[in-house]
Amino acid sequence: MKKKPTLGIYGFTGCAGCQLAVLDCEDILVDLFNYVDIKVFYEAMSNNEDVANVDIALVEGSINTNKQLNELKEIREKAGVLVAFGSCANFGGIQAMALGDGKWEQRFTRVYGDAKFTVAIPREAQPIHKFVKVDAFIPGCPPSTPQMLRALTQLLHGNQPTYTNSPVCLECKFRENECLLNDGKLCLGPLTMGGCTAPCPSHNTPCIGCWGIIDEANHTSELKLLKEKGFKTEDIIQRFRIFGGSKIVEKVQKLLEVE
Amino acid sequence: MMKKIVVNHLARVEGDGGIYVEIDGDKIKKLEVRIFEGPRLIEALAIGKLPEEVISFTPRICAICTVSHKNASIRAIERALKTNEDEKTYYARELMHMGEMIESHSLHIFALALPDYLGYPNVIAMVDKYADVITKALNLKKYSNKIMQILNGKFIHGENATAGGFGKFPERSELLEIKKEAEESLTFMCAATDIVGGLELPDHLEEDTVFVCCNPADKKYGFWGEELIFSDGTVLPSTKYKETLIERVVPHSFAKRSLYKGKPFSVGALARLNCIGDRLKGEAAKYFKKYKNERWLKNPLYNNLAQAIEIIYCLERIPKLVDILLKLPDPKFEKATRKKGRGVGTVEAPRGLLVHDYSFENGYVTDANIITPTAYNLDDIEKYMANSALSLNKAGKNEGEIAFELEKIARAYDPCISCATHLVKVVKK
Amino acid sequence: MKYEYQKEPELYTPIMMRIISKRDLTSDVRFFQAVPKEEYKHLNLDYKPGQFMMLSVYGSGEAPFSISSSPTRKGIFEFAIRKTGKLTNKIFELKDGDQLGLRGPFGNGFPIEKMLGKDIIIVAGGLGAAPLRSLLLYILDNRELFGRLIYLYGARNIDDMLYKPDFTEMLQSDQLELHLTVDKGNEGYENEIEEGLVTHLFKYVSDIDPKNTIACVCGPPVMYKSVVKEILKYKLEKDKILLNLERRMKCGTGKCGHCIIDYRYTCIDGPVFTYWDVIHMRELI
Amino acid sequence: MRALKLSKKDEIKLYDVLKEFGEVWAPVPKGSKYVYGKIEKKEDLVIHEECILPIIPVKKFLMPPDFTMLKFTPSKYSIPEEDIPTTVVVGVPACDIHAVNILDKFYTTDYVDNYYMKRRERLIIIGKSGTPRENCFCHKSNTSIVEEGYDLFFFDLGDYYLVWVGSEKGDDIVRKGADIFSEEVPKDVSKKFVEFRRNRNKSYINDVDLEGVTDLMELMYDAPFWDEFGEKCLSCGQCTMVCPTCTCFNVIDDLALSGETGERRRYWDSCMFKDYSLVAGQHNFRESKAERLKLWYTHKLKAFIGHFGSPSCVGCGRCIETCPVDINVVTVVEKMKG
Ligand SMILES: Cc1cc2nc3c(=O)[nH]c(=O)nc-3n(C[C@H](O)[C@H](O)[C@H](O)COP(=O)(O)OP(=O)(O)OC[C@H]3O[C@@H](n4cnc5c(N)ncnc54)[C@H](O)[C@@H]3O)c2cc1C
Ligand code: SF4
Ligand code: SF4
Ligand code: SF4
Repeated sequence: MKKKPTLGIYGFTGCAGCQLAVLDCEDILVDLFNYVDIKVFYEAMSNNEDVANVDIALVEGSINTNKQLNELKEIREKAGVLVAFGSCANFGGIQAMALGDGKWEQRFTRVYGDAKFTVAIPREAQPIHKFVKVDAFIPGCPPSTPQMLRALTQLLHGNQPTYTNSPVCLECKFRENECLLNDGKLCLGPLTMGGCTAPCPSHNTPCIGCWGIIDEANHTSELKLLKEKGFKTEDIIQRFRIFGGSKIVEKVQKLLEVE
Repeated sequence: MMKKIVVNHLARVEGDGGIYVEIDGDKIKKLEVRIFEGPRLIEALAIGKLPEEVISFTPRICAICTVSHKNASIRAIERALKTNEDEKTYYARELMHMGEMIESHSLHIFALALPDYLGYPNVIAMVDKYADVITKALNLKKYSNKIMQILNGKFIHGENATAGGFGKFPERSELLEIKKEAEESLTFMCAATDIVGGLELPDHLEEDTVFVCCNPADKKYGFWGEELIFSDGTVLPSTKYKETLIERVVPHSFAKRSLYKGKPFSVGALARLNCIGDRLKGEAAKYFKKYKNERWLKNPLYNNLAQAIEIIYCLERIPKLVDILLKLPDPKFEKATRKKGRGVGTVEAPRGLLVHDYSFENGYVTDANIITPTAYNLDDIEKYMANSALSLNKAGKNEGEIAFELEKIARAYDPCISCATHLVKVVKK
Repeated sequence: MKYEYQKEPELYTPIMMRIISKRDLTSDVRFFQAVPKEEYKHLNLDYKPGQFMMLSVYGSGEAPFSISSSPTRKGIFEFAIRKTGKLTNKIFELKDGDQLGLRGPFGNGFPIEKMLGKDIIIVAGGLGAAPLRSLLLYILDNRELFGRLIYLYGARNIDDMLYKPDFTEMLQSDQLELHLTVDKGNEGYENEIEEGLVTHLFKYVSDIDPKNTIACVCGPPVMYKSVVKEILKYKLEKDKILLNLERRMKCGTGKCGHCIIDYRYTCIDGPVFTYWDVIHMRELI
Repeated sequence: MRALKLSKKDEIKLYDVLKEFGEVWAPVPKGSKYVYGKIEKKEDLVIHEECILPIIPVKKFLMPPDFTMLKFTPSKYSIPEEDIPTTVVVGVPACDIHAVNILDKFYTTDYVDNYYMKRRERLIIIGKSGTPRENCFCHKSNTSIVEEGYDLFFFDLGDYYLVWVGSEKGDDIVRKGADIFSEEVPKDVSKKFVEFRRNRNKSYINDVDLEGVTDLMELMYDAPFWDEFGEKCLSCGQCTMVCPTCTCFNVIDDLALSGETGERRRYWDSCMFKDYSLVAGQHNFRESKAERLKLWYTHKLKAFIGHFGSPSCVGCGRCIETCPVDINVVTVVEKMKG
């Protein structure tokens, strides 16, 4: 019999939703455990190896402490293919929404006072690619089941996962929704990587961008459009930032320059 | 002889944590549940945001309690900005909450805790021997995910529910499907409750404690209310959470702990059943009567059984909710009438009392406080762990065996580590 | 509307071939020989030089590849494939005997009928030597049907030159006038291979009869403009300059849209276009 | 071609007749718009007075947004067995029928696309001429009248519909519904019909001038306004999704977890996306948004004439209604005309 591919699922700072999304694949969960040799998956099993030598490592969460950083480096060393799994790992997630504003210490003090850390030195949230080479990424907050299974299957069979380089609007139109932008709502669909099947606009609620910013996002034009619709510049930029993480930092700079 | 027990990674819990214990003879020198999750500073990030933004991102605190966070933040914001809650909206939110309760409890019972008691490393390893139970349990979990998907848009982190109502109410056909499956799942869940009820639970850790949960209106069972109810009989308005559940800072630790009258307390399914379980009706009441005993008040390991009974409660409640929803017309979206004010939203997350508390000025958040159940439970978790470690040590158990039992306690509480935004426990070496 | 269906082989359903041999041409280009499996032997898979096929690898997708073999050597399909991404990585993992899906042939190919009796100039750059090899072999196998044969080939460097042993051997042949060059570094091959861009080889091309000559060009996108400029110096008629182009393709049948240029589909109306087309259609080169 | 009468009082019986032929689909409201939805009760089959242009046009029946084109194992690719129901779409406006005619040509030229053919053969189109909407400009794109491509076509002439029979299938329907489709067309029908047409022609609001746009496309190819549009474009791809004559697709392979089987999916793509013309080695033939917009407008206003004799814009106005930043046939033509 062919050797089973080995898999490690690691979680850093985040909501653990990406790991949970794996457990949410109820239909194939048993198959998954049978087909793959899962070495690490803290959320689901107790016989874990600390950091294991694996063919594929799925890394969830952003890096928020130096302890995590060291562990990430070890995971990198021991992984064949390292995958940034979900929005936090990919661009920092919501905890990175204020990245680059220089006020992290201030926020930290607000929540934790002046106490000192000793076991782990906290740091501002960063996506994993800031520290190690990432071979593939699966976007999503959390990744949708079909998208995740597709990517995982591709990885397990030695393929690069196909990544959706089209905005949410594509799937929004597949689902025959009226465009919320035209309805005066602050929808981030055009700026956001697709693959989620547009659940939010399909429920009349605007996309908030949780899948992360798509390569070609035209923030300048969307900002202008939303201003015409009566939104305030600060509000729009704030919204861009909530799920923009590390990807929006430079763009915001440019947007503000134009303003 | 000095024993050191270190569990580097707490497994089968949500988030990244560990346990560190030093036992010296009959004394615990140090016992810490450590949380390695980095600080996310969600409350600080909430400042300056608009209500709908807070409702979108605070549920990202935790994937498994996402709906509870959503409902808590919505309740807080609607109270702060004086939005009326329409009847249909109210019940749809309740239905959505049930989805999360079942999902979280079933995941916890079947996939995370049961392997402990039956001696397996994970749920999948149990498949050979317990194929039927596992298949049905996975179906139940899938079903509960479907409820959340239909009501909230996605299983995890949906955006459909927000302050003022829903983007889209479920279709009739979807509701009927939800109802049908609830009725079908009930038999399985009753049988499964007997499996959980039949497990032998060790008594070496037992000690009395206080339980607290939300007090639903009209003496009903339920998952939210404007009051807190304690197992000692006290009832208080939930806005008084701060004065009652006093937060304190532990030296060398960033875990803000809370004490009730100077003592640790527990929240969660067991707390709810201990405080308001006598309000249950139907099958849930039958099972509650069948299994409730004195030890429930002092042994957290009964939490799993309490969760099982709560799933029965939900499965019985869902068809009724569906019937109500089918009768009500889709309401218009309710607009907030104020831009300023403070509101506290208390709900029962699967793991217990969850508080969201926001203040607004000009429509933007000026202050935010979120306290999660795991933060409330932490002192009690450590208390029971200390009891357990001491008695097991006395009984001559080795480090590995003690560690396993301690992990079991942690898992009984189903701690949700990413949830515990306050919880960055730091240990000096 | 008449409801007439496309006959067998169905347009989008690949048939299966087996790899019978492979060898490395350069560090990232590999040469494959494949034959259709027995059950497909009855199908007519005739093709023309310049046509391409859609190759599929199990579970890894499909992409267009020029046929590098000549129809004169029947039964075996040859491809020269560069490893550049998802599908081609997988193709490189294939071993002898492994299966490969195939659809086609597609595209117009070179207009052989119009080329008969003519002098032919072939200009290849890089991987462009793959489709042009088909034409080259075809002409060599039917040598008497064509006039002069001039072949200019430029690669980035010595290691990137496709079919290098074949070409260096052909340098001795009296069947064609062959000139090779590399952009940089011809150490060890100073006698056979020049240094400089492929356009620089035109200095060897003389005594061209513009009425009776056809030029065929294939190479990377950046190469066409400069090569065409050189060819135009010989006063060739615009429809006698043939360019084999590349575009993104998903179907090969003019339906997926990706290869469209103005109103023409590269997969149907191309990949061989004339310089006349270039003048009339924007975006071609 | 035959014309019959369907009295409005019999309209309610139409559903039962059509149901005999397959699933009945018609515009149903969704938010402030319409979509083609499956009709389950006869009361839900509403024939509207004005032209209804559902968000996604008839093409969704002929080429679904996302479907499995092949199943495969390591040694065989095969077309999945699928049961495609016969679908009767009711209330299709003339422009959309023109679009179907264009699709018919497109999918059968050079090669026949069997996936299309299978669905086309099972599609019954019941057209309806209605009052033009704000953005309609089919009177300018020569698509306001349709001569072929439908099975039945309805005109609202007051208390009855005049029903043209356009195909054998259409004929089968009127025979089946003999008790509601009457051969006895009122005497004044021609007068009423002419009146209807005249009123309809007068009620257009959008008066975009398409005169000479084909040549203008060529002349204005390098005009700077394309870059202005490029800067505005959100690349959301909505225009291509809603346009009844956009057909581009992508193909992707999915394996089952075990790796033992898999399927090849085909789903709509858009030329507004960056990867559309990207090839190996990262060379992109249409790097900028302006280049991609030009491609689309070339295709809508010019290129198809070369291929099929008419442009591929049928004047439905969907792009006008949909594009959030107002890049559409009208604004582009206005720019071209200076
Ligand atoms: C007519 C024609 C003939 C070709 N002949 C050859 C040949 O003989 N040898 C060779 O090595 N390559 C040839 N190519 C290029 C070859 O198709 C690409 O190298 C190949 O598609 C890369 O696929 P990939 O999955 O490995 O790369 P990725 O970059 O992962 O590509 C992903 C997808 O993009 C599309 N794509 C990417 N590049 C191209 C491209 N250049 N052309 C069309 N679609 C592309 C494909 O649909 C592919 O499935 C030819 C292309 C065309 C159009
Ligand atoms: S609603 Fe949002 S996602 Fe949908 S098309 Fe409009 S902008 Fe795009
Ligand atoms: S917020 Fe946007 S990206 Fe996230 S799931 Fe909703 S539609 Fe998709
Ligand atoms: S280009 Fe616009 S108006 Fe013309 S057919 Fe397409 S969507 Fe309709």
